[in-house]
Amino acid sequence: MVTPNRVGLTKKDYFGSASTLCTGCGHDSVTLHLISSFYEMEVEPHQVAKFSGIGCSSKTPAYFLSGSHGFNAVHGRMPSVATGAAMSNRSMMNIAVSGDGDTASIGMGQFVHIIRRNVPLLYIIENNGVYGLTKGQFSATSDKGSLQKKGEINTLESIDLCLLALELGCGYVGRSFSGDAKQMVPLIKGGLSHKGTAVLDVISPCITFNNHEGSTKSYKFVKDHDQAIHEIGFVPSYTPLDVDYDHGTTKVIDLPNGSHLTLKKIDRDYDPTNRQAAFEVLHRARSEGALLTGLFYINPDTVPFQDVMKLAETPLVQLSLSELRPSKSALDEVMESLK
Amino acid sequence: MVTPNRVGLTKKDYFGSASTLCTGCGHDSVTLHLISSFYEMEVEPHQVAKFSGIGCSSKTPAYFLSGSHGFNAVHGRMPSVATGAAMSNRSMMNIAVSGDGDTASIGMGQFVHIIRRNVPLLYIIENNGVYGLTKGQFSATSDKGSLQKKGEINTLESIDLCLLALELGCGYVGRSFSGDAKQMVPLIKGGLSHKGTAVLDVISPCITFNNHEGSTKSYKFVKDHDQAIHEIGFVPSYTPLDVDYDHGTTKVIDLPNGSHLTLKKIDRDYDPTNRQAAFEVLHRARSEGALLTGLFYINPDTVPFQDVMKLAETPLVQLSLSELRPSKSALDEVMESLK
Amino acid sequence: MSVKVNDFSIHVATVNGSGSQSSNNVLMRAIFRMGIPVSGKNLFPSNIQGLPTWFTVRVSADGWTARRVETEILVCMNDQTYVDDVKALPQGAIVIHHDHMNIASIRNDVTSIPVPFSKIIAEACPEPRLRKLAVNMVYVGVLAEYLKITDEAIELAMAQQFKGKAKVIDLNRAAIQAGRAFAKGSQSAAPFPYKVESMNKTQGKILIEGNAAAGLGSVFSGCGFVSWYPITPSTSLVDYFSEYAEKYRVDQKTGQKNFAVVQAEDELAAIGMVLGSSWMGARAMTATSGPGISLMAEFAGFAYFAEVPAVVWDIQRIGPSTGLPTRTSQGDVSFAATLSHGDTKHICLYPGTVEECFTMAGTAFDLAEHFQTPVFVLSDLDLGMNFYMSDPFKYPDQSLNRGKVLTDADQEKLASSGRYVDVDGDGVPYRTLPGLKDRRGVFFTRGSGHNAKAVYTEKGTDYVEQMNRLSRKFETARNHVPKPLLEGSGKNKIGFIAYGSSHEGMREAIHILQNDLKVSVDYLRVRGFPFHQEVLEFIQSHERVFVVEQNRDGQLLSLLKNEPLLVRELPKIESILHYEGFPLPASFVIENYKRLTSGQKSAAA
Amino acid sequence: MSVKVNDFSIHVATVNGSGSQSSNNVLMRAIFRMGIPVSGKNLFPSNIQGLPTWFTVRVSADGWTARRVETEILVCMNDQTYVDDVKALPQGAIVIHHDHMNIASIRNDVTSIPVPFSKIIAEACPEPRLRKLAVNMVYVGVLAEYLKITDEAIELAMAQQFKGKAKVIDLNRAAIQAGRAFAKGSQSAAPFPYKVESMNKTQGKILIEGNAAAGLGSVFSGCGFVSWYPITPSTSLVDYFSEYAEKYRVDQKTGQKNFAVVQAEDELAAIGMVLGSSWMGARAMTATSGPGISLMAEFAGFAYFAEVPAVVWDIQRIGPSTGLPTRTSQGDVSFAATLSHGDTKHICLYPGTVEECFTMAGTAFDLAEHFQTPVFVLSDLDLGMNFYMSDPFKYPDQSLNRGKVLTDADQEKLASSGRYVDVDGDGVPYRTLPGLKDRRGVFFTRGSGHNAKAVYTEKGTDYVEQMNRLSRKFETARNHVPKPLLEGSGKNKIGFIAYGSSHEGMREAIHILQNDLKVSVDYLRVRGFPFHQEVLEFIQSHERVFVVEQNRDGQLLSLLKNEPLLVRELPKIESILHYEGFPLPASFVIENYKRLTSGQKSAAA
Ligand SMILES: Cc1ncc(C[n+]2csc(CCOP(=O)(O)OP(=O)(O)O)c2C)c(N)n1
Ligand SMILES: Cc1ncc(C[n+]2csc(CCOP(=O)(O)OP(=O)(O)O)c2C)c(N)n1
Ligand code: SF4
Ligand code: SF4
Ligand SMILES: [Mg+2]
Ligand SMILES: [Mg+2]
Repeated sequence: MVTPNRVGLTKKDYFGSASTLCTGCGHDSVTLHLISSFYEMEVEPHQVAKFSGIGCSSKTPAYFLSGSHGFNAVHGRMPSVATGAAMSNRSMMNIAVSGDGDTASIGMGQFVHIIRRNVPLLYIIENNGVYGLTKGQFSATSDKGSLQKKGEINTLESIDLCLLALELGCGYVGRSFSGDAKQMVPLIKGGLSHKGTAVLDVISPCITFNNHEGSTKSYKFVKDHDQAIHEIGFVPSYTPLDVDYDHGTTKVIDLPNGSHLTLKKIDRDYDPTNRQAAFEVLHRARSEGALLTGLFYINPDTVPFQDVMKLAETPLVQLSLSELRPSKSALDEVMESLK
Repeated sequence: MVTPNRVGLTKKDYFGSASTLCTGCGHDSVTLHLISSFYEMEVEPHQVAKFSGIGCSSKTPAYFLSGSHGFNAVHGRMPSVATGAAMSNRSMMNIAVSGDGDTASIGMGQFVHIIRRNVPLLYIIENNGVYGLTKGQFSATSDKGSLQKKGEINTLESIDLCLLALELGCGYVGRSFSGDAKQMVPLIKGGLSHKGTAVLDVISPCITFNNHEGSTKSYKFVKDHDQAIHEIGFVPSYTPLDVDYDHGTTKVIDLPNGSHLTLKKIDRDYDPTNRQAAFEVLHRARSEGALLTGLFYINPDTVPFQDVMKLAETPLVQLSLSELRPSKSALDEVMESLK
Repeated sequence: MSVKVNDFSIHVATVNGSGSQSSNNVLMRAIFRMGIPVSGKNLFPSNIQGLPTWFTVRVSADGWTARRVETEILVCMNDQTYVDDVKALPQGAIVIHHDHMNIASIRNDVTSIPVPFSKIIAEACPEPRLRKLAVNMVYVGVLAEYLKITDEAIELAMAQQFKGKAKVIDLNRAAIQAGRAFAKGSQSAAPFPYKVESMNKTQGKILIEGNAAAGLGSVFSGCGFVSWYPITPSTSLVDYFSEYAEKYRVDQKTGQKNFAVVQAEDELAAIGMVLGSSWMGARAMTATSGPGISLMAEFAGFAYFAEVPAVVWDIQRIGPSTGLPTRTSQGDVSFAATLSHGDTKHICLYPGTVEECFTMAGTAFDLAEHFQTPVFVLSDLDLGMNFYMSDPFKYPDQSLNRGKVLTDADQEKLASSGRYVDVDGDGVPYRTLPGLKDRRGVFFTRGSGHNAKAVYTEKGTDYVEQMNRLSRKFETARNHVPKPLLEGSGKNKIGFIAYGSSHEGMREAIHILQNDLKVSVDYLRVRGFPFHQEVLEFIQSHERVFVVEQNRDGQLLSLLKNEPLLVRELPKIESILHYEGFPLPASFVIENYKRLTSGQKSAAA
Repeated sequence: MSVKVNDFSIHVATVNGSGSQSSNNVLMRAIFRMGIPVSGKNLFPSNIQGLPTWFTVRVSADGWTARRVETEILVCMNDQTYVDDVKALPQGAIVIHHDHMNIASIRNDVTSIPVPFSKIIAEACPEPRLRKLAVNMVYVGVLAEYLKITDEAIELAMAQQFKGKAKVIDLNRAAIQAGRAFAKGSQSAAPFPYKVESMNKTQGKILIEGNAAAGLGSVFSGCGFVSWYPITPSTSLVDYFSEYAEKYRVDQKTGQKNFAVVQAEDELAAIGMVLGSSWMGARAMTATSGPGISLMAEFAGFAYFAEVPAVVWDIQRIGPSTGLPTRTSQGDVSFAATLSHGDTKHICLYPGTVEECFTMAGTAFDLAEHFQTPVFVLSDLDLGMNFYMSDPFKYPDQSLNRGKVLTDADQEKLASSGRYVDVDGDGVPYRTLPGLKDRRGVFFTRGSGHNAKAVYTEKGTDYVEQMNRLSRKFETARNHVPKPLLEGSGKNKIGFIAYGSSHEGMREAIHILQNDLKVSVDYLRVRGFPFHQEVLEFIQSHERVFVVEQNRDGQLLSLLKNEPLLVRELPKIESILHYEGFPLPASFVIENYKRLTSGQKSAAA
């Protein structure tokens, strides 16, 4: 906490304002993991832009990195804001926090399209299967058959945001549990290091409205059912890779910023660079009602939207008037052509 | 044309007003296939409700079944209108026609959610890879690398609406080509017979803005690349099934209204009731750039939204005041409880 | 100091999510059960747990239920806010508080009654995990003892609040009794300066929130389809609709419902579903608040132009944007009235009482179907989510006005008319529903240009014809919306205009003006837009008019300014605007009246 | 009959998608190239091919470019519409038409000139598949011959239209020459009653559409980010932006762009991207039309309340709803001004000329950044998509007004100020941009309640403080928006107010009033909202004021009615409303002026 990292900041420098969420809310754990990740990655807060929509989950960005500018948008429309921001200043590291309501219901259209554009940001869904802030209605990620606090049964199929992201060509897709710091922190760091849109679906229980018996998003249910597909680790660029990795059991993935993800086998062999395999595993898990966590898919060669759009290296916001405004002769030329 | 069907209507009775689309537009062929399908299925037009959004494609419902009420909604929001309508009068047969812009861009959120709710209707996307009515911008279904008329290259990945529908649990997913009456008519009939949401992605070339060399949605490209996965036929309930089907090469699927789909093998074995297989085949085709058509998936046991919601058998719109308004004693009881 | 009976306010400051809602309801209902008029205002945060929340119980023998700014008794349960809460008190107020709070260090002109809440509850409630909730019942007990609220009344209130759950009641009873015991033991020689005494003024009355009344009213006016997207403070309207419909509109044998409530993916979808349903012929509605109204803008214009009925309840909260989601406002009045691009105008209703929430649920459907257009019912957080006393609602035994709908039986009209023809000269055309066999009556509904026969057109003359008919239709609606209600002789020189939840504050303000300031004024409560003839006449016939609103920009007045009959009347109209997010108190109206008239008086002097 | 020189209109009726756009442009430009003022109005359908379309070329030596209702020469190329087209003609008009059309059977008070178009083009154009397009060039040739348009002018026009593509030019030249040849051969003894004669009135002038000017203006005012969703009639604005930016804002060496144009998935996303970009510190804009404005409502309120700049061009078309997408309107004026729920007010600009489309592109950014708020630029289909003659645009050499932005260098201000503090007393706070190192200036942008320090709050007093500051800020903006422009001495009794694309019609109407009706009036063109001081003064200082608008409900007037300074002035203001979707002709203003003043005169007589 008090040890400064190599950019001279202590963990406290990564805090935000005090949380106003319910004591025990999963979202507050995610906040802690984010703080650890940024601190350990030694990111300077002013180089980070935070984005969110509306909901308890979307309040999260207020609770970490008070040294970063944040944009708390309207409900479900944060991806567009983040897109505009990312295009205008490509030097920022972008972190977005949303909820399952904010993403899978009102935000579905924008979620799909930010993935399609591959805008570089880590998009975390704090997924609790309900609308917390409006007091516990089912969300679109609530599993069929899951019970509401008052006893009502969810009768609709849930949307699996990881499968959806995969289907849309997302180059970094993972799932975790707010209670699992060990898994979440490397997943966050990997996502922040990714060049395009990284989607992290985090089961983050709502202690007030969805933590009862019969809910498939309660702490108990998740703890009982969570199956990690591998043990994930993050090795920063300045730390030499351990040469002793057993390549039979540990996969190393190189990230664009020189850091690495290490994936240690648990029960099965899993290659997260094989998109087809990711589909298979996730579809099977879904049909069996299993809850898998880990990094399902990564495509380190992804091309971010700014490059697709052939944007200059210099962030747009740093261009001077003389760069932005063409010369007088240019205008004269246009005028001539209109005569 | 002049032969009346068994409900006493000639094909002309299924016409709509004259099309105002460009001569040669794929959408007008879809119109013809719809007319044939309704005529051959012997549906009475007043039992049909038509829905669409905005676009050249969304004009289609004006061009068939002038004896049916139609609702030409705002851009991208037709699914919600159809949902409200379907819930209020479950006796209608619902046909929706949209475009790739109307569905995959502005309409993405509602498209996802109508499928999730499994509202009974046949949802046809007249997919031309461009915004026809606004003069040819790329749509979200335009393939990466496809050329615009003016030479611009599409740099973003396309969204495959069939894969998306499958992922969302859609119980009837097919693709066809506007020029292929033989395949489209049974696919339409099957979709109209289906109990839940049926999605039919129809490549329907825009002759004016996307029919040039380099486009992957031109007539020529589609004709050159179209690979049917089976030969599909529709057998109405009143026609006895041919007993001579070779069960090795022809699959018969029973539809809820007593009719049947027959699927005759072409090159490969394909079981459209196997969802996992559908994913695999479509993903493979996508990565190979192949254009498959046919019925990819069908789940005849799907539960329509009205049943999920435990709606009365009698359509809501047919209920009388005495059924809709509880008795005086009910109000008295409520008042008593509030004292 | 004499003892004040049945006329004081209690302000309870607690922490959100600590269960104080139940305690406050029990307190309020117990007083109500003693026959004393009471009202409760809940000031809660946009948060689920931890932020400050306040509840004000106003006891008023005379039946005044508006919010009062002054508090006689403050209960401090919240460490975060008690300093500010105490600072805001009038002199002489009583503070009942946790014993660790040092009130004297803040002020010494108030009476401090420290209560060892933690100790009391530890003794009264054996189970530690329940104490956090039950502790709030201790202050109910303390107050009950001081104020002489009877055990019987408390029992009745608890039975209702906890729906007869014996275990819960036992637990809470113990806490209340412990509070009572403490108060009994510590009571000083001087009598407590406030108390309640049984009366019979609540006999037969009900206590209900506006959203419950609206949900109930919709169930009883044949609403078949509801779609909505959750948003504070409208959510409870749909919850109540579901609750009552599940009880009274489900087939006992089959379990099948004759209604559907669909939680939409957002507000664009909610209004879209409503339009689809109304178009099919069902009575359909949605409920939302400001952000939802913004999102419904495009479809609202569609419904106006294509003439599709819809009922939209807007339970207003403070905007712009997300604003203060748990504070009340009348900030959507002008926006809703002309919602959507292009020239549009919408019928709006402004319920001002819980009873009107009930009746206008039906009126809204009648108007929407009769005029084939969206109707916006503008309630607000104050009216929708706070408890009001009311006479029981009357059973609506008139039949529904389903409007001009032609069926296959209407041969003649089908032959002669067309979807958008002004057959009757009132601007209101005839519509048909899907399922109609007669092709002469089958049409295509579109938001693009259409002529009187519902055929697509881009002709300017057709467009002008339709737009002018829509104006005529709107003019027809003027005298179909609920009339304004007048209080006063109507012959005074000064007139007040207000609407919606301002009513309770206004009633009281008028009373104070009349009785304390000896100023006779008339008060007209507007209940609908377009403005009824009588609204215009009221303004014309008064020398000075104050329009009281709960928004910054004087939105209703801005609508009035568009009335051709009023162009010469505007100089005499002034706004009184209250927009800090709390319900309108009478005192605000009085202060502003004084401010606005004082210059005048001195000028006249 | 004498020959009328340089003063007549040609109305060409064709089929949409038949390529007539090029022919019409060549016709118009050729006349322009002869130094004669000319304007073109394109009336096209909401369809790609097959529906009727009309193009009107007005030739006016005096430089009147407004739409005229009367036509001297009609070209009938469309079988569907020629009967109606001919019926609508004034007596004595000339009809050039396909020889299979029987004009005499419709009217015999017009001159029929049958042309065997099919035969001519079959001969002139060897390739059958090109004939459909090229046939339209034949009428250009016929007209050129009759009207004496020089070959040289035609060549210049073609070179420009077809960007020098020799093959295309050859083909079209052949068609034109064939038309000329036919006309030469069939010319009757009597001279053709209309002709053009070279002048020098277009010397140095340009011909441009408003959308091209706006796109160009945005390129030259440092716009870095554009997001939009295609919608007629705004699409071409973004197309032009892209075209010019691709030419002048791409690094020649690397091919990298210093701007981004993102086609959004819908208008909600478009405005969201713009806000994200502006918040980051870029100049960002979107362009849309009515339905898009409706969809932007929620974010517009966010931007107002959280104070994020944005530029939104609304190229208005006819609403409500989808309406008539290819007809012009000023129907979003009041909706845009208060877009979003809650109390909101937005700065609006009303460009009235193509030059203003260019300059206001920059003004909009300056105002949006200076006031940290969305700015709506309300153009319309007429101004945006039709060609206007203009002086070449002046290079904008002043620097950009980026507003009050603090950087790490502004130590003092960062220490003393706060995001929403009214440091300067003008209601305009200081903002910072992401990337700032100094934590004192780092803040969180939200649409929920915030205090002066940008901290989340639900306090009523904080809310009121912020809302009142926003009102003050808006009041400050009043005299920063472009001043209105006065034509006339300003001392007349009668004043006209108009704005936007009404300008051309108004100019001409004022001229007619002055010269033909001998009525002296003043004309004030309003260019922004909030209304500049001078707008209010103009109304105060005139005895009678007519507000001319292109909408049904008198929307600008409804905004004027909210001006406290005008409450006593309203009785003297009247609306003149044109809303059939075609550009405003001077004659409409004159007729309505006569109608509105005739009663008065007779009353006075
Ligand atoms: C346009 C709009 N509609 C509705 C709301 C009300 N609302 C606030 S948060 C929320 C749902 C939040 O759910 P989720 O994103 O899952 O977040 P959680 O609170 O569960 O973390 C809703 C419906 C709103 N703020 N804006
Ligand atoms: C809210 C809104 N935005 C934009 C438009 C303009 N618009 C009309 S149709 C269309 C795209 C249609 O594309 P698609 O659905 O693919 O239909 P197509 O014309 O290609 O058949 C657009 C953007 C609109 N009508 N409404
Ligand atoms: S309501 Fe649920 S999601 Fe919201 S803060 Fe409380 S526990 Fe977290
Ligand atoms: S523009 Fe394209 S989609 Fe539209 S009608 Fe023409 S061919 Fe069809
Ligand atoms: Mg949630
Ligand atoms: Mg398309």
